[in-house]
Amino acid sequence: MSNLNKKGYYTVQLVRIQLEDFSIDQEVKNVMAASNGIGGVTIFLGAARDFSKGESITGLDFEHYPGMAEKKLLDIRERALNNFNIIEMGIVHRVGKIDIGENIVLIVAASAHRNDAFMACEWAITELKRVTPIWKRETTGKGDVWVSETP
Amino acid sequence: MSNLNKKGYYTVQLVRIQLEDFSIDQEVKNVMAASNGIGGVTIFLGAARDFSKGESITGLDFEHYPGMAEKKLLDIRERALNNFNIIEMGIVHRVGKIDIGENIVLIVAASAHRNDAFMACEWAITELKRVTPIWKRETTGKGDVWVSETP
Amino acid sequence: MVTVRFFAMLRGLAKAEVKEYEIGSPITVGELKEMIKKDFPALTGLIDSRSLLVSVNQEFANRDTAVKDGDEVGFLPPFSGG
Amino acid sequence: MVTVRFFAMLRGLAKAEVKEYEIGSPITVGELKEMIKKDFPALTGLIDSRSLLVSVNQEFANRDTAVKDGDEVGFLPPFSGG
Repeated sequence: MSNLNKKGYYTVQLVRIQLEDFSIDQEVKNVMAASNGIGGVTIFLGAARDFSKGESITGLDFEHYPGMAEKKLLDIRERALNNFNIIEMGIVHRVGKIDIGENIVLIVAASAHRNDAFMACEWAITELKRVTPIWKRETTGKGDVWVSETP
Repeated sequence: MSNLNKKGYYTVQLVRIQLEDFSIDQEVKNVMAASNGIGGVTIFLGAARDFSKGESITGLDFEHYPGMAEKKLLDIRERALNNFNIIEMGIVHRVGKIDIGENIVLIVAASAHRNDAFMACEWAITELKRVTPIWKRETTGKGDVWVSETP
Repeated sequence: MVTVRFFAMLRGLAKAEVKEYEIGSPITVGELKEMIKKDFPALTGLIDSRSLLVSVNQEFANRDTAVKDGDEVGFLPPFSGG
Repeated sequence: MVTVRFFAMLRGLAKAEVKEYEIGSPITVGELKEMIKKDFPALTGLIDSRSLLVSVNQEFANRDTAVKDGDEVGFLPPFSGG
């Protein structure tokens, strides 16, 4: 997967929605390729846990609005680069069926110093939950239920 | 590498100082083995950047106080588990020669919800820099110099 | 033609993923909502809820946003990604 | 015997990694510092600096901490890990 960046080079696509699992090491490597000046990388990994609001969960299934969801994630990266002192950011969100313990979402924020990376990473995952048209269905003892609110 | 945890089971050693590089995916997997209730994992990766205080750097060399440094890292994990609402924490710090762009240190903080993981991770890396007897020597145009202060 | 897309629980309640409307002149999102409530009474509660978001051509819209021929309108229940 | 260990830039300036002292009765960290300044004049500035930390048996110590036979004392310049 590649895209044309501002400088006109084909690069690995740092922002994606995909069915397959991802490797954190690989995503961090892709982000760090941006600069040798990166000293601090803050990463958030969202994983499928086995309970939600006291209810036991045996699996998850994610749906997204194709096109719009990708656009919102690209927009989060752009705004993070503009508003925080970071060098690069990667965002990967999985969709489809996800088992307990599996990876769901990854945010990688890279900067010269760690404070900026922490701030940008925390902002990005909060913003992702707020503006990205992605929906989660949980498999519980009562069947499959759409999660209508993010805690 | 294994150690005896509180419950008496042999487990992977989550806190280590080592010469070799580490895999973020593997360290996250080791931490997540603690519980299926982990939903948010915040990770800090410190990497070797090519400048420091305006000076160009071509390599790093880390030294530690064997025994005391490991004890301080184990103590940071204990205090993080006691003072933040997290489920598990892993800390790995490399020593010896490290090239530009390579991994230096990794903190993995896992919790049910992301806020706790962010707070514990940021606290742990700050505390690590404050209390762990590890020293960095930078290779610059002027030769090899010990870094006497953390920025 | 305006293409309305239903997502997640809305799709389940509507028993449809897409609904197309022929419109002569532009209408507002608010007017489109009324048309949909008539065609899909099961959606009434959610469509009237403050937590429902609407997109026009994949950008967030409000009640007064114009919808014209060729537009794609998304009915988006509360997000739960991340 | 008390084993004093020098680290990082202190080791370079002392041109030694370890120095052993025979002591009869317990002394304080402050007294040990004076002994070391006499034996390693190059360390004087760093040893008098507020940023130097001292450990006794791998725990942080202060000027008044007792040092007795068999103890290991670390002279620790400012840390730069992480």
